[in-house]
Amino acid sequence: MRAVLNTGRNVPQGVAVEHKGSPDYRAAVSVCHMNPVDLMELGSNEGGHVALMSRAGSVVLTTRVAEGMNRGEVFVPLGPYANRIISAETHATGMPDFKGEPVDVVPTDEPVMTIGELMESIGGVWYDH
Amino acid sequence: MIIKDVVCPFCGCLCDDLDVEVDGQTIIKVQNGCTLAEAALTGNNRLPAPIRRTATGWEEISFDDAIRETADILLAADRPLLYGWSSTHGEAQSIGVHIAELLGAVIDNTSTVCHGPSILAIQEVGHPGCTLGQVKNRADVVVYWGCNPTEAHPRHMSRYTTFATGFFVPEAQKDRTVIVVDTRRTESAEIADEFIQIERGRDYEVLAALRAIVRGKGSILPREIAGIAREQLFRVAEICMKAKFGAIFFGLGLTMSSGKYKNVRNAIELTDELNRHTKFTISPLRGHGNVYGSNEVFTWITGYPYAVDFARGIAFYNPGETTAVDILRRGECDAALIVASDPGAHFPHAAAAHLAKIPTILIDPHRTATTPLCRLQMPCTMAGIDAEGTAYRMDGVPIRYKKFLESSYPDDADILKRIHDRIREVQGS
Amino acid sequence: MRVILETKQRKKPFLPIEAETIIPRNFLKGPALTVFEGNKERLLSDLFWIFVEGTAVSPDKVEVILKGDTARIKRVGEYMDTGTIRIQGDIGMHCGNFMSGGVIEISGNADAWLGREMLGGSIICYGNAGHYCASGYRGEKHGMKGGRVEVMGDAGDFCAEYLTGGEVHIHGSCGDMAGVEMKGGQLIIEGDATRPCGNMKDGTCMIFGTVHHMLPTFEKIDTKKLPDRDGTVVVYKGDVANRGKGILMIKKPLVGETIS
Amino acid sequence: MTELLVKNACVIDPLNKILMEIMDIPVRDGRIVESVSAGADVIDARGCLTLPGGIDSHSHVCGTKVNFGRYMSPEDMRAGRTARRGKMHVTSGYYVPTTYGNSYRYSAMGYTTVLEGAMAPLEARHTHEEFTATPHQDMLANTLFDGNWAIMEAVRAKDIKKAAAIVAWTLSAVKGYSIKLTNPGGTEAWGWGQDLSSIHDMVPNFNVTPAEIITTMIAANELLGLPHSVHLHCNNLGKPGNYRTTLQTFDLVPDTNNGRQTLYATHVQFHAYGGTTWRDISSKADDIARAVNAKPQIVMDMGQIMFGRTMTMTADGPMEFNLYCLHHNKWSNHDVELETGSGIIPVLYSKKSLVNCVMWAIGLELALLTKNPYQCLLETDNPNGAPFVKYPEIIGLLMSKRYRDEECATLNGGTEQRTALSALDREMDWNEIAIMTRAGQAKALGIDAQGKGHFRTGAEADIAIYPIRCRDVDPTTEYRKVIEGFQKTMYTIKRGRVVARDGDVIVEGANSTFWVNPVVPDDLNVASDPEFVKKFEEYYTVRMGNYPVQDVYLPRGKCIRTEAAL
Repeated sequence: MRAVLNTGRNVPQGVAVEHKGSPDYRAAVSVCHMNPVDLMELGSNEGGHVALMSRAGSVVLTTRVAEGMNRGEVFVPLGPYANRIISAETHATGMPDFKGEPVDVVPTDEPVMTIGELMESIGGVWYDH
Repeated sequence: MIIKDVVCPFCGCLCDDLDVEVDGQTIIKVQNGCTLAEAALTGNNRLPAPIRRTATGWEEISFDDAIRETADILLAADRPLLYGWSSTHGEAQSIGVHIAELLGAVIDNTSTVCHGPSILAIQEVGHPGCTLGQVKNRADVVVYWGCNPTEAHPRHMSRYTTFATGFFVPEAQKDRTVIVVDTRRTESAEIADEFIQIERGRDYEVLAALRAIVRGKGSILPREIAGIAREQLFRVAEICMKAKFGAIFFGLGLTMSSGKYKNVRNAIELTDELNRHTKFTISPLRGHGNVYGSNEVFTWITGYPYAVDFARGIAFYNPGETTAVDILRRGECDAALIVASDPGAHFPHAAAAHLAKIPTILIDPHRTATTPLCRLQMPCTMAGIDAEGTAYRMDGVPIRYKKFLESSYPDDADILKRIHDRIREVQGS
Repeated sequence: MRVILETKQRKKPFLPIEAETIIPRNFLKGPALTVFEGNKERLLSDLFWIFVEGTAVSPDKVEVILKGDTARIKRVGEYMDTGTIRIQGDIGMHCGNFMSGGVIEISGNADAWLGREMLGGSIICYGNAGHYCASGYRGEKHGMKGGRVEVMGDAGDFCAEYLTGGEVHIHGSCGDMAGVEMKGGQLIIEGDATRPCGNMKDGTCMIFGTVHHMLPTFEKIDTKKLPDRDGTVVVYKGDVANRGKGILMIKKPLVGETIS
Repeated sequence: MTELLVKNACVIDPLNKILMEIMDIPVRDGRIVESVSAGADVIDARGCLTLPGGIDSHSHVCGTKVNFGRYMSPEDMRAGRTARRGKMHVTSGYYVPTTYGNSYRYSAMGYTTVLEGAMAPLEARHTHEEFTATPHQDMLANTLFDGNWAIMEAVRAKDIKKAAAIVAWTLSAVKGYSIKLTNPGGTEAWGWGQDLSSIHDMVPNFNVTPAEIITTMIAANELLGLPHSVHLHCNNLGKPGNYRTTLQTFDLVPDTNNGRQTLYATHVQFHAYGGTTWRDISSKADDIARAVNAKPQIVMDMGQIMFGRTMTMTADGPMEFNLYCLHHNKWSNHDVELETGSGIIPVLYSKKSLVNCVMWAIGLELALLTKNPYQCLLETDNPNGAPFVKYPEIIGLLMSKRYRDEECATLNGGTEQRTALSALDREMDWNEIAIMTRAGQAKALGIDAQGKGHFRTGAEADIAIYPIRCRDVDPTTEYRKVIEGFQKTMYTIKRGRVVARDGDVIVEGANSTFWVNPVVPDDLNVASDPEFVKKFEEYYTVRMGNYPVQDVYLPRGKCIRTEAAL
């Protein structure tokens, strides 16, 4: 399904943002909020995984139904998962296209990566104490 | 023991009426704060000591070694990037600017991925704004454009606008008309008197249309603009022109959508037009606790609110060239110092990936998504909890964070001062 | 006199180079100039192989040729008033800014702010131009004031922002908001454009490709036939959200889409 | 123990009646003393003009409004850039320089004390932070009370004691120095987008008039015995025909303080316009000067404009919006809840504009027509009229009729009929200039008692040595030399330490902030008045506990305690 990506803050993300190692941060930001009809047409159901693909990359997220969501739009809270599919192009204004990025939404049963795996995929070395 | 009037360090509202119950060095209860405040104040799993990456993993090192290594890395670089600054206090920020000046580095704060475009717009047409108390006491029309305060600034409506009783607005909900403009029916839209659903990325056209209506040129407008019927725009323009005191608040819906700062510029020019009819103000909903503080500190020292490049010995400013995301995307910087922010989580991965390729130092109390990308991290105090200092609210009002816990961690201003002195000493200046 | 500068291999090839000293006039006194690599000052000879052929009495006879990996060399031709610069590859940002005379030819692509705040002279770029082509600086009331910028390929967003005078001719398409805040001069776009000429106060803009998301605040005043162009153009006056007196001519208004 | 001896200086010290005497100035530990030991460092002034450190009694250099002026004009920041050099940090900005830019340029001109023209109490912390980043001048802050709700209620109740108590609490809370009224009442009316057109108009919802606010605040000021008088920016700034408002305001001013003036009227040039519209605007400097000559209890400053680009920034929100409607340039506005407002807009004063030429002439006329130089000080309301770096040119204009005539020749033709400048041939002498740039300010601000603005024994050793030999220079003809001489000192000494030499600052600075703590009897302390606290907590968006500026913001604060006559 072709959709437009919107990212931004929400309360679960805000609550967990100071504890990035915690599971509830991962739960809060690795979610793709979708319109219920879109989700149904995708043949997936809430809690199922979808892969979002854009010009910048692809990421696997857990789906969740959001009432006010328009059709053809998806909302992912700002965080490492959303930033995997946002391009660094800033139109010479310094601000990347955090909203309005066209994405392909495909149901999948791939696992959702941990933040450690995400960071290690771009050259990081996870530290846990 | 209850400490009264604590200042919450989390978001731009900088609520300063929190009561925090403390037992010894642990926080038991936070009253009057929103859920974000409680999370920000109570979380406490900080790094025990500075850590450095080794060939096989990580090792703990002393602050002295970490500081010396940081200074040496930054001195050896030809184009170091100093990024972040928004969740710490003014004193640390000004030392950071002086470090950048010594090194000939590029320094930028988190406005670059938040309200940087609003600053660009203000630099083109100015900023007719006011402090939040003016809105609380007078506003009978409040417009939330492209923002969702219930999620990002939970107490904004109850402390300053929709539900706040003011001197001239005794019954808030009856006397205030709330208009929400967003691409989707957000929680904030539920409580609005008027909800305008706008097509994504077309704010510029709608704001231009409103300006034309307020100038009396509405007749040339087509029937529908960006999915909004012309009649609704006429009605909203009428409400605004008849207001006694109107206040527009805008968020990342304007700054992040296509057109970026031009959307904000059009919103400001709409406010200018409305000021010819009645009193109207416009204010950005700044995200971080002290991002406005970093803009103020950068401005009085270098002249520019963010994205300042000292490479040529003078302060040079050009968002799109000297902003952190662009410098990382082009791979220009050969060392980075990240303070009080998390580009690992909040930058596009193509930009964040460059941090892993160069020696990056992180000064942050928690383990964050930038930790894996950096070579060395130093934990420090948290402004507003065990460190005091100046923070600037989203409307520019300076408030001082309270320090209500003792801490074994050094203040990030002390760490930065030692780095600064070490650099000066090596440079022999 | 012809000066050929060929880039040398660099230890850190991604560092930007600021080379505002590379203007024809400076080479009259010989090539002992300095440029900045990151925050370090370098001799020109550190970064370029320098070949000088012939001599020149006056700067207008000096031709500078840049070869090799020049994509990250910024501010070439700043405040240039005469002479010629030919860039055989791509060129970095701010190429030819504040230029008042002379000619710059770019065979490859140009990065952002090509010809910023130009006063005269001409720039021709055979590849694509980046964002803010022929525009102004942050907070300034005037962008390009004179001279000529011609881009054979496409241009990025905010092309010719604050255009005050002179001529900008984009043969390809423009990104978002071409000609925004225009207050004079002439902008010609052969290809497509999105939301052109917002807040236009004056000057003329002609777009012969397709216009997407035409702004609703332009008043259609005429359709006419241009002498050297086939078909007719629709003429708009705007932007009436401002005190718009600019002229915007569009070749193919997409029915429906442009109106909404 | 540091000792310094400034040898053979040609001293002008008006407060001590010293006029061009060649003498030595012995200094120990930052103070002027009778004599010093042989081991003292020696500076040979080579007979050059030596004055007390310059004092600027009305300048917008620090605070939220000024920083907003920098924040919104990168094009001006780009216009005044200097690199880091020696002890000097990077500076940016021409008409609104960064804090270090202000500090170095003031130091190069020999200025060692500056009063920040307007500080909103709610945002005082910002002003004090910028004071510490303006290291080479001792700073004072004018505290805005023009739209203060609590004050207006006290004024309505005609309760001078209550007004004094509110001023006392606010000044000690925000570490302010003096009372500043900007368009009194008008900034509150601007809360609804309106303005007041006369000092007898009612402020909406508070029904007090500017006249009542001004008289009550003058009375409260004298009751508290503050070192400085009320500092007033009159109503109707910049409106043709506003000289009547100014004269009416001057008539309100009682002569109740024999130590100093009871009203400091600032940038009076902007308030001395005749005519009814921009087309027939004319100079009323002679009426204003005649009123001031007749009222020793009034001191004013010129508010001189100079041609070129600058930035107007003032707490007078409505005036700046009117300017915006004229100029269509970028306009900023920042109302401060329950207290005041502010507005910012860049302007260009052009010789082609008849209005600007008349404004330029009015400033000079005011100075030349005021008999006593202590009553008309040299200021440009920096940066509103012009950046302070243009003070030397104004000195040149005041000292040389020829320079004035040369400038008048280049102005808009119509200036002759609208002003009387060309008819005035008074030429100020060195002593009068010394009064108008330091001695007058010291007396008006009441900081001569703090050892500022003179060389009496025990005074602070702020010394400016200019490369001018008064006897060899005829300022009436060689005004170029005068201007160059005043632009760059040979030495600027602050508290006994050489801070700047030949225009370059050579040390890291350490300035102090003067603030006033008016002591009032306990029954008048508003902090313990439940009514005041209740209203504060209800209508402000900041808790009363978080409002006061903590001492940490004044590392070298100098507190002046005054006893209220209550």
